Amino acid sequence: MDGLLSLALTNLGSPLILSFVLGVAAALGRSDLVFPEAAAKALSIYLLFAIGIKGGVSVADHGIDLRLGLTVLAGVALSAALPLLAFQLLKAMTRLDRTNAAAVAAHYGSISIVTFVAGTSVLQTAGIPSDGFMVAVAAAMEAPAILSALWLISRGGGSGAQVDAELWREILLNGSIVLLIGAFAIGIIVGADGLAEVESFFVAPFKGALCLFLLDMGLVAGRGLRRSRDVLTPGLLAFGLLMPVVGGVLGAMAGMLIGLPTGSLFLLTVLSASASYIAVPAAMRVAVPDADPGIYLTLSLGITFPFNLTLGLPLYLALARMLTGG
Amino acid sequence: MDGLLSLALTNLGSPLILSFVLGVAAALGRSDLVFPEAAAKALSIYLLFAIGIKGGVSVADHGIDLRLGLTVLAGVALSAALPLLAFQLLKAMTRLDRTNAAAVAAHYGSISIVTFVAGTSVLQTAGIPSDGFMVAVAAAMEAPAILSALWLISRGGGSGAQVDAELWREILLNGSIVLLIGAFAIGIIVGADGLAEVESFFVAPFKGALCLFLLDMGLVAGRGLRRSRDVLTPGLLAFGLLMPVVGGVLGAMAGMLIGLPTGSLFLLTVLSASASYIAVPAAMRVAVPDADPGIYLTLSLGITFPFNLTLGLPLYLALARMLTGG
Amino acid sequence: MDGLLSLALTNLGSPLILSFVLGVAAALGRSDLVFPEAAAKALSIYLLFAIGIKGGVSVADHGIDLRLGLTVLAGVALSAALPLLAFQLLKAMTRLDRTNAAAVAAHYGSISIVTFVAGTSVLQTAGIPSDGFMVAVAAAMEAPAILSALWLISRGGGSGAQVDAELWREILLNGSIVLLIGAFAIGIIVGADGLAEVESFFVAPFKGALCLFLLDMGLVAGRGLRRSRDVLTPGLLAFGLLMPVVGGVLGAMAGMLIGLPTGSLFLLTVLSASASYIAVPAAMRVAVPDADPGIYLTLSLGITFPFNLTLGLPLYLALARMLTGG
Amino acid sequence: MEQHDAKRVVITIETPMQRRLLAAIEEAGVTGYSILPVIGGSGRSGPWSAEGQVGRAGGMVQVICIIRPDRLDGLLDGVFAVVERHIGVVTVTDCTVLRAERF
Amino acid sequence: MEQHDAKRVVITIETPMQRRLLAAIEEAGVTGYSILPVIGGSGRSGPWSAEGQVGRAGGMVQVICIIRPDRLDGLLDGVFAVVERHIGVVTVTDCTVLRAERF
Amino acid sequence: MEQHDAKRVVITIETPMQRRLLAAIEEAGVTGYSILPVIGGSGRSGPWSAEGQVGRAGGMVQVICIIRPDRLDGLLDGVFAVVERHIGVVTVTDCTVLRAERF
Ligand SMILES: Nc1ncnc2c1ncn2[C@@H]1O[C@H](COP(=O)(O)O)[C@@H](O)[C@H]1O
Ligand SMILES: Nc1ncnc2c1ncn2[C@@H]1O[C@H](COP(=O)(O)O)[C@@H](O)[C@H]1O
Ligand SMILES: Nc1ncnc2c1ncn2[C@@H]1O[C@H](COP(=O)(O)O)[C@@H](O)[C@H]1O
Ligand code: NA
Ligand code: NA
Ligand code: NA
Repeated sequence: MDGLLSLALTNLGSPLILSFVLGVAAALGRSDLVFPEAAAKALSIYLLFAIGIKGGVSVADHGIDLRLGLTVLAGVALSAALPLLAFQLLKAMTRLDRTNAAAVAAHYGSISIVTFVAGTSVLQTAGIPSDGFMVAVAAAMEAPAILSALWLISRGGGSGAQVDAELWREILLNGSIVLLIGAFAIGIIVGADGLAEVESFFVAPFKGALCLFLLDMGLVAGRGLRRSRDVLTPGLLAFGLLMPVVGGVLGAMAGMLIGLPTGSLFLLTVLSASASYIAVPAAMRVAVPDADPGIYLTLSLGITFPFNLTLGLPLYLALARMLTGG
Repeated sequence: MDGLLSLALTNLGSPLILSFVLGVAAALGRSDLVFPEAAAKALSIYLLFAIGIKGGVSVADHGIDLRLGLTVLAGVALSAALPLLAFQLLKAMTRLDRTNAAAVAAHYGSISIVTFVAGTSVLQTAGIPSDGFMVAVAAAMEAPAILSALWLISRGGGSGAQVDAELWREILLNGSIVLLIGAFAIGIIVGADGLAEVESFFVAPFKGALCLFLLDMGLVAGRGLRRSRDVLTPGLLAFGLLMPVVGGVLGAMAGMLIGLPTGSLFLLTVLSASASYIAVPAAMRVAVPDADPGIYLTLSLGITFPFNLTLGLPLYLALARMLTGG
Repeated sequence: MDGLLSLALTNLGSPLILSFVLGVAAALGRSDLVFPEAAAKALSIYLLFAIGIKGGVSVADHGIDLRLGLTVLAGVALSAALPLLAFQLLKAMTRLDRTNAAAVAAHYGSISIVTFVAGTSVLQTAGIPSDGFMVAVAAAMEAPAILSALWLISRGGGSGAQVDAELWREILLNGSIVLLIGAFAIGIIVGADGLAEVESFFVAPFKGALCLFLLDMGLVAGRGLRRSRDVLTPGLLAFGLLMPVVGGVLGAMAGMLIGLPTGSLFLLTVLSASASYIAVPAAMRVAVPDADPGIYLTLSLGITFPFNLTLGLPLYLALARMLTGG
Repeated sequence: MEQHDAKRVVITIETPMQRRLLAAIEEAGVTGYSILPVIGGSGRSGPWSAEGQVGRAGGMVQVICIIRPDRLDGLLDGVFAVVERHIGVVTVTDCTVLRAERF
Repeated sequence: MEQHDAKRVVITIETPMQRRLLAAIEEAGVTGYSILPVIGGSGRSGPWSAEGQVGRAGGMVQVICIIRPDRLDGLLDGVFAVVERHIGVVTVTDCTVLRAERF
Repeated sequence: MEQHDAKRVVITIETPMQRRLLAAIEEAGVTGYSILPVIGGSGRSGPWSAEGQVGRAGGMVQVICIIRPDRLDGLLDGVFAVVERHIGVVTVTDCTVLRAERF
């Protein structure tokens, strides 16, 4: 327990988390500090490309084994199953109607790539290795949750969700997935030699760039919180803090079953615990326009993301270490 | 005097100043070279964060002493007093009415953070250390000048300035101050170890990034000059070149009184000599809409900023060395 | 021939080319992956500045000789002559009218700076040195082609092109030229010592930044192709693949005449082979509004640029090596 | 300068729906439109700003169609089918244009 | 498609005054508006362009309110109090809207 | 609030022609205009989007002039001379303005 506390403090005292806290504070204090939208998008392209190529190179180095396939399968299963669980929890803990509950649930089955990136950063600081293919697992977990949520809605009858082939294409070929998987493939092809050529752009400055990105995420999360205070009932707040832990524990158990080593088990835990705030909201706006973005964005971006970043990550790492004895 | 000349030449031949000159030349030649607004904002966030965190780490390393408090106080006093002096000079040298004169004066009490950053770069090249807390002094000098100017205007009667609590919050929590102080605090918390993690993003590429930023500043200054040629009377021009020197000398004298070492005394000189072109203009547009931005922006950005960057910096360094024997 | 194949494969397997391919694939698959316009512009400013300053420093190191003047002259001559050749080819191979044929021809006399940058990157990987002044040659080749094209149009009578002094100023002082030549001059002034100060910004991360830029170029080229499929007749397609090779061979021959060493001869080949898609299209929109941008942009950006980047570069390097025995 | 009557239809809509709106516009036989960025706003679903977004889900755009008056009904029918269940504002203004042959 | 009369009020104003303008609009009981970026312009105080700025002092935005005709006077009074001493242009155009219940 | 009749002229034009258009506008004696970015669109020359561009050749901007009605003809003549051979759309709308003395 002592180790957990010191782990949490180390995490809270890292430049990454402090940058995020600065952003939240600036937004809550209504400072006019803003990050240009284009810069935030460019930074996220950089981060996705960097993490993808590094993952691919690591796979090229260590080869592919059965674990990869099993972990991707586990990720897809978690992404599809977690919304059903989240839906039940929401029904029990809040007064959301079916449509809104399903929309929120979709976010918790899917993943937050920034939380994942922060997780790899925590591993790096702690000196724990992880499998490069976890990047592919992250990409695979983005979409299945949406399917589950749409099924939940359609089961309830009513006007239902508007889903067409075009929407599926948009979800499956959304920018983040294409970039992540594309850079991953590039990493596999070019290997360590190719990475060396671009190392001083994609590897060395990575953590600093992540600081600025988290500063912006803090601004966004803080602004979102300020605007949606009214939306947040105690029940929703409790869900936003409980669900990531529940999801994380299930992810960790799946990792145990597959026999993942500490680092990768930690990352699967993080993915399961994290909630989407980019791909899923866009899909929900198109397919379930009646669901209120104020609810699902506030929860995933304003509550769960900060929780995971600050307290969740050390907690999940302690869990992963305990389970694997690592 | 010979040393001064060679110092000036070294400064003028640095990539930083040449980038600025290139920008001015491109703008005066009406090239369509433009720097996207979003990129300029992102660069300035990067520079402020980098300089803030480095200052904080340096304070964490060397501890806090009485000097910090005294220098912040001196900065605040300079920022509040310089506008009064500038106002008298403007009354004597130009035909500006009270409102415009006060608005211009506010800019010269406040500071230009880019000039400050260029100053730290000059120190680094010359191998002279400075106190990390000068970043906090810079932040503390942004706002008091605005108060003095508003007092000058209200004293004159007339329709007066429109100042409310909201404006004060905007001034005190403006993006640059929040970022600078926030990154400074992060630097104090994470210390040298934390900085090491993000060094290859915030430290190593710093000067190169500053080159591009100064290129953009040159474009902006050049374009401003082209547009406002008519505004510039000989009196205004003379003020724009004289006032920074006067302010700088007063800043240097304050530094002597406190007993600052060469590097920090130089930076206090630079801060006193520099004129605002971000925070103060925004405040003036809200509080003193009758003042003509063409006048104060042309002076601070078109005349004083280039003067400080090219000739001022070596001059102030020679002065600081002379005064401290450093 | 075996060497050529392995060269081509090395080139195709580099992170640079794979990033471009990823962009094309994402665009053809209609992913919503987009690069913010501002980020693309900022990246291109970075790349132009970096390549300019490095070229200048290299000239400062090696001194200027007759070769520089001769090569610039050769470049200007090639830029002016290639459109005439391209025009004849277009008349023979396609059904374009005089106006459209001349507009297309202008693009092939002018150059693509990104292809040039990719060429320097190929040289660097291959460990082959080149003259720093090739940057100046690139800048000199941008505009003459426009003159030739306008002459071709005016010779044909009709409503003709609308060219005024203002347009000439715009062409000659366009952002890329000013930046390239300006940074080149800065490099000459600051020399190797000055470059050392900004090396970790402009030199080390260069290739990685180029990856992201080529990713965006891929997105742009792919999107362009998707939109203009109808425009592309077999004749045009053949021209877009043949003309760069013809231009490249002429460039290589000119390089032989001057006695350029392998690296520089290769770069002159690349410049001659490449087609403009920034400066010339803008000039054509103003001066020759009747010409269809769908045709010239599709050809230069959608066909010739990808061809040069993937197959052209290794081909031209093999040619340069063969001709110079390097 | 000769001017001709036309209608200026402005549709403010969420970015995720942009592609579908443009498809509907084209299906209604209208091939001319311009898209302007919207950086913030407020409505029944509260205020938002482009800087407060991470994804594109929350952003909006303004699509402007200049059309011949007789095409108005067809366009509005097509647009309404898309906008109906979504947030979005549609306004129509009378205007005149030069070069009527282009619309 | 049924259309209803409305007013389209467009206010071009300096960015530093944006927050105050929106407060005035809301005080006038109008909760619907959209904000568009302005990247340059010219007026009595001469030409400017977003690229020629370092701070936000010089930029402008365009705030568009679609309102029911009977709300016009209240809105204009509130807007005018903010714009009065500041640079800024206010125009009002007649338009029609779908879904009048939203305004 | 007193309002005065005015004309709202909106010109959508390619970025490379912007400088020339503004010169023509000023030559027609009009010194007030605002420039808005256009991020995409479609017309007789097909669809385009700002993200699909490398250079500025393909982009467009929207120039808005609010003028007194009696200046309309002069402005349109000047604008038309620039737009004539180029792509671009010109619309004119009736509007009212506050502070007529400014136009
Ligand atoms: N009356 C209005 N005038 C202008 N824009 C509006 C208006 N109502 C809504 N909008 C825009 O449409 C968005 C969504 O509106 P709503 O569906 O009412 O939340 C707002 O955020 C505004 O950008
Ligand atoms: N007549 C006008 N039409 C359109 N925009 C205008 C007009 N007059 C002023 N503006 C805009 O308002 C800004 C300030 O105008 P002014 O206060 O006249 O300097 C200008 O830079 C333009 O962006
Ligand atoms: N009817 C229209 N309504 C709005 N914008 C248009 C219209 N026609 C053309 N445009 C804009 O003008 C550009 C060029 O049009 P065009 O010359 O017809 O290809 C288009 O890409 C649109 O941005
Ligand atoms: Na999850
Ligand atoms: Na000062
Ligand atoms: Na060429």
